[in-house]
Amino acid sequence: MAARPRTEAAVPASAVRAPGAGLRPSERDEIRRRLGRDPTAAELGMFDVMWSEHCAYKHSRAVLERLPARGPGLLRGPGENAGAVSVGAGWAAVFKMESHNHPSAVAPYHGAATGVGGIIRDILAMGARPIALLDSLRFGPPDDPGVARTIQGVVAGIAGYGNSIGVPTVGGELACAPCYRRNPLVNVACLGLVREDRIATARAAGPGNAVVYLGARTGRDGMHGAAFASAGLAGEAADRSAVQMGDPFAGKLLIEATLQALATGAVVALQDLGAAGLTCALSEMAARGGVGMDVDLGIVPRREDGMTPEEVLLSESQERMLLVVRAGREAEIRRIAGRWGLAAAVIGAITDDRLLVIRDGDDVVTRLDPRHLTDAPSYAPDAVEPAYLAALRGFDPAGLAPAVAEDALVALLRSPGVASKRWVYRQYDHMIQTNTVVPPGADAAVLRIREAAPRGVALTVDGNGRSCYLDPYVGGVLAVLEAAQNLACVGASPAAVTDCLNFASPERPDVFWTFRRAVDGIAHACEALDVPVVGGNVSFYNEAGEGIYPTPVVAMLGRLDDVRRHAGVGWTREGDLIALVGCERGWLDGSEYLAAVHGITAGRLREPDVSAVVRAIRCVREAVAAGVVSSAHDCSEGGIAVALAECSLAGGLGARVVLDAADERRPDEILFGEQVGRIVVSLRPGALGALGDLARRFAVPLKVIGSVGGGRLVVGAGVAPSRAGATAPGSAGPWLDVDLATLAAASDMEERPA
Amino acid sequence: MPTVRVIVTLKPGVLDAPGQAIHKGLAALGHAGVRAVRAGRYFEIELDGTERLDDRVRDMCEGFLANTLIEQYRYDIV
Amino acid sequence: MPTVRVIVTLKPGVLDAPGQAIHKGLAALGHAGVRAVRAGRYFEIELDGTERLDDRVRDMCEGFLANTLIEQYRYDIV
Amino acid sequence: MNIGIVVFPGSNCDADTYHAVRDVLGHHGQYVWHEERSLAGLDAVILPGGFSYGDYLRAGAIATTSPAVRALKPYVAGGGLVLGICNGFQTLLEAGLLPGAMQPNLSGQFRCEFVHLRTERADTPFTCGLKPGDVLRIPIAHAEGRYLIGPAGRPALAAYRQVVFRYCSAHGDVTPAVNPNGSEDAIAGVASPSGAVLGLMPHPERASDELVGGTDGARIFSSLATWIATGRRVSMRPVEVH
Ligand SMILES: Nc1ncnc2c1ncn2[C@@H]1O[C@H](COP(=O)(O)OP(=O)(O)O)[C@@H](O)[C@H]1O
Ligand SMILES: [Mg+2]
Repeated sequence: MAARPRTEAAVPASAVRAPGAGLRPSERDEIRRRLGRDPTAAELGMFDVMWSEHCAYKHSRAVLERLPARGPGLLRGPGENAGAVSVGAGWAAVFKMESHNHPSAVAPYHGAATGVGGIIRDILAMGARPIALLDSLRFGPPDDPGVARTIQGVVAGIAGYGNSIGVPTVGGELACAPCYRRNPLVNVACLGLVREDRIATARAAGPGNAVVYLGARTGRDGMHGAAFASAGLAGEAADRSAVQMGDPFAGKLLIEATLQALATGAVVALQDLGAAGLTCALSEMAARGGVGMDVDLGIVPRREDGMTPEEVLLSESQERMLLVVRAGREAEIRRIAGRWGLAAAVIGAITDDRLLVIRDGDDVVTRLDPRHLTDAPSYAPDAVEPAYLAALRGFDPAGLAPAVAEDALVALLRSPGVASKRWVYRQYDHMIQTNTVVPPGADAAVLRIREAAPRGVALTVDGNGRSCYLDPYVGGVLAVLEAAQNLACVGASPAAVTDCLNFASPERPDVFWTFRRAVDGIAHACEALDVPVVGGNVSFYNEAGEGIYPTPVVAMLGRLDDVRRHAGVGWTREGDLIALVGCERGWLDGSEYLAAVHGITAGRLREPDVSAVVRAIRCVREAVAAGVVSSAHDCSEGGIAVALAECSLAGGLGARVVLDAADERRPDEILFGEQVGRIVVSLRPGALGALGDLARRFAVPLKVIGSVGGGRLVVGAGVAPSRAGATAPGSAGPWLDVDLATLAAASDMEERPA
Repeated sequence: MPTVRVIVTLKPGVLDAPGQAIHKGLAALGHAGVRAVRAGRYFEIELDGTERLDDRVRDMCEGFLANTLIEQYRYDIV
Repeated sequence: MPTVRVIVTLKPGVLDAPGQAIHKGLAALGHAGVRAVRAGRYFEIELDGTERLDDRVRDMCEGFLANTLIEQYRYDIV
Repeated sequence: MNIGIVVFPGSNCDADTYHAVRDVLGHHGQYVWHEERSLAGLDAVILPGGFSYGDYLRAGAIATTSPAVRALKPYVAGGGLVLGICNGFQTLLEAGLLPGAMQPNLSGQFRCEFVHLRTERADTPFTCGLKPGDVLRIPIAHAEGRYLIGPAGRPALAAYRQVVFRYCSAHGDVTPAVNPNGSEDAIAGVASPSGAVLGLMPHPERASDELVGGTDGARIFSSLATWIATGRRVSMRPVEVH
């Protein structure tokens, strides 16, 4: 069967164990049945990795079927190395996200760096030039020195690889919670660009064609080799096997060499050598194409002497690709490799017998139907609602003493998930390739597509583990809607989703229940938005320490018909009106306010009215694209108060805002309550009519809540202000009256330890 | 006041991309006869006190200066 | 087959920012009693032949491995 | 007009520079592979940003071993103009074509952000369209941009007016707070005494388009174009000022 989102196992298969140690007895029986004989040790090792959760997503496959893989402009869905959608003028965007959690836990710099390298090559395998990266990160509390080092290492690793290969990192997210202390999450998404008629495939074809190895040489990376013979504890050895060293220099050369090789027209198919190395690429490419292959491992370029055939087959050395090249044109590929200083070798040929024959010189290592390796068994684990949920849902914030609003706002702005991420993205080259129209710092990044001018794309990545912990279904819905909402704020409409599903062990029924519910939520919201899920990745067994929150992360790609028509977060002009588009109320349950100010993670999440949120999203996108509004920013963590503070900080302008205090709601709920579908916009007073028309057209609530100006953010309760601007806050005095410098100091993490 | 000199290098078998690049650079400069180059990091640490020196240095190396999954270290005290 | 071990450090007087950062990192981890840290680079070079060894190594260092405007080097041959 | 952009393995701003020179400014640019031994016929040579050869020794160090960089000295001696941007600047320092050395940023981190530059010298081929004191807003993107010259080199640098750009505030004030990497004397760009060779850490090619990054960087490329088009020559005997 075709390749699917690849799962990352907490402990990758490695030769530390006896070959086949990861296989269940029933799986060993199945292998014997399929082969009609006992597998050799080498074959057991191959089945072990190919049938690992790592490669075979055996616990998730059935659930992932629920994700919609249809939508306007879809060119390639799941099944190839990455999905592709049209961005117009004959150009395709290729999009994929992957996790590198466990490697980043044990070697933050190299783990994160190779995470970038790995996802880049999935995009490259589609024939696309990588044009943007996004990173979604989760860590423990940063005041722990060990965590701080991990954070620094991961960010430096992403920077070290991404900056060097010249692909801009244009956005991401970062949040901290104790459950990630020993199990950080490092998810990286990549976007590539390719002409629609040049999208490459990983289906091997054409008996007689050459199987060509291209890239860095093969060493004993990602496995327990003789070099590591002094391995101590099993745990350490397993960790060691997860550390692969990346070489961004070779990665950059590989990008250029591969794209040049594709441009010759001599390449029939290609795939990156990632998890399970040659074993995976050979068997998947052969199985996909329904052909056989005959290869000789003896020819594979090596970095070390004395590697066994098994080691060559399973090595996860970085910066390598496998190409199927038209017979007779191998020399062209060799020449290109030579020019870029990379190794290239014809290691075999395509055959017409549907058999994968792997030799080591004169010895046959294996001869089997590659589909035996790629069609792993699939499981439907038990799913039981976790017991903790009932207790958490019973929590009622009504009993809580409200905090002083100003202190709470400052505390929220200081919380690592809400604080400005400038300290992160200033370490990333986010401008290289000179297409970044809206750099990181806004709700989504915007890139121009020169080749399809004036079109552009927008990118965002969103996930909220705390929400998913409290209600995985709602959390899944929220991740997708928030992503779409972020795109709308910059003027883009959703085009494609890729996801990374980070969970603990699927073999635990309560965990598996959360996985299923989260996928349901993502599927539902994607259907409501009519956006396809073009690929993704599952990372199970994230349970070092206490076990992480269920953490699905969604990356979304948007289209802009005219990239010049975008908006940013910040207020742009004194005297502009401030309006709230969409639903008016938020709730404290499960909010950042509860977590950051009161230290509580509990409550019952309200299921959003998905169709109402989708209408609000479409309304705002229209308003931005039509130039009706000057800025747009959604209310996410920290509610409307934090959103207003961010608009003020980004624009360097204050605001006076009056919020409706009807229904005797608590001020902290009005200020800090959260719900998706609430977007703050600013506009010239004269544009209010046009915005009102749009709101009516999409049947979306619209309310003017204040005006831009001054050097302070003043928020009070009262009746709605007149058209001319905000009325003075209510008689009791404003809830908030803060100068921008105070807000900036709180939000700026620069001067604090990471 | 003792000074510790620590050298951290990659374990054998771990890809040493800097070493390879430097090797090529030396060759391009005309330095024939270079068989191999390995790159590493060096630290000179001045310490107070002379107690438990080895323990302290090992702690620094294993907990901070080297990632012992992929790197090895050695030191001498002068 | 001789192996040359080269250590390159900043000249005295050139601010060693990486060394200072490591010093701070060690302190944050609770390593009291560290007076100073200097950071440098280390190279292990396997050479063919034993002729003019010192000349060859000095050439490599001055022309390539060290930037002698700000760095100094020392080596030993084993 | 024929402007060569040298491509090293690991260059990654070559295409951006090419784009700025050709598409945005309308001048002819061509890529020059690092194995090229002669630069004859080029009106100017640009060493673009990136991580040549992985920057594995010191930034720009390994690039000095390439034929194209070795060809620079005779090229400059023959009146050629050379602009090194970021990694290109680092390479010019390592090759000894400009004085000084680079160290890692004081922050120890890569920095990608807009900075302001004060023009200190407007009589070079690259700044002839500017006035002394002009402030440009151009991004930096580097991990090793802390320029050092040291007491031995400082007098000559001053005597030959080799500092072309300094990091400054939006208003042109040179203060430690706006020095992004700890460079000595806030130096962001240095020229050879004649002005024929300029190295600078910020990326003018990233500020050559209104939609992306503004157009302050384009003023450097258009200065160069004007210089070449009007047939100006650098004086090979620069005047020492005291
Ligand atoms: N790890 C990161 N890497 C790069 N950019 C980041 C990272 N984390 C956050 N950002 C950027 O900071 C800005 C704010 O992020 P976030 O608060 O998550 O936005 P939102 O709430 O709109 O999703 C965004 O532009 C985002 O791309
Ligand atoms: Mg947002």
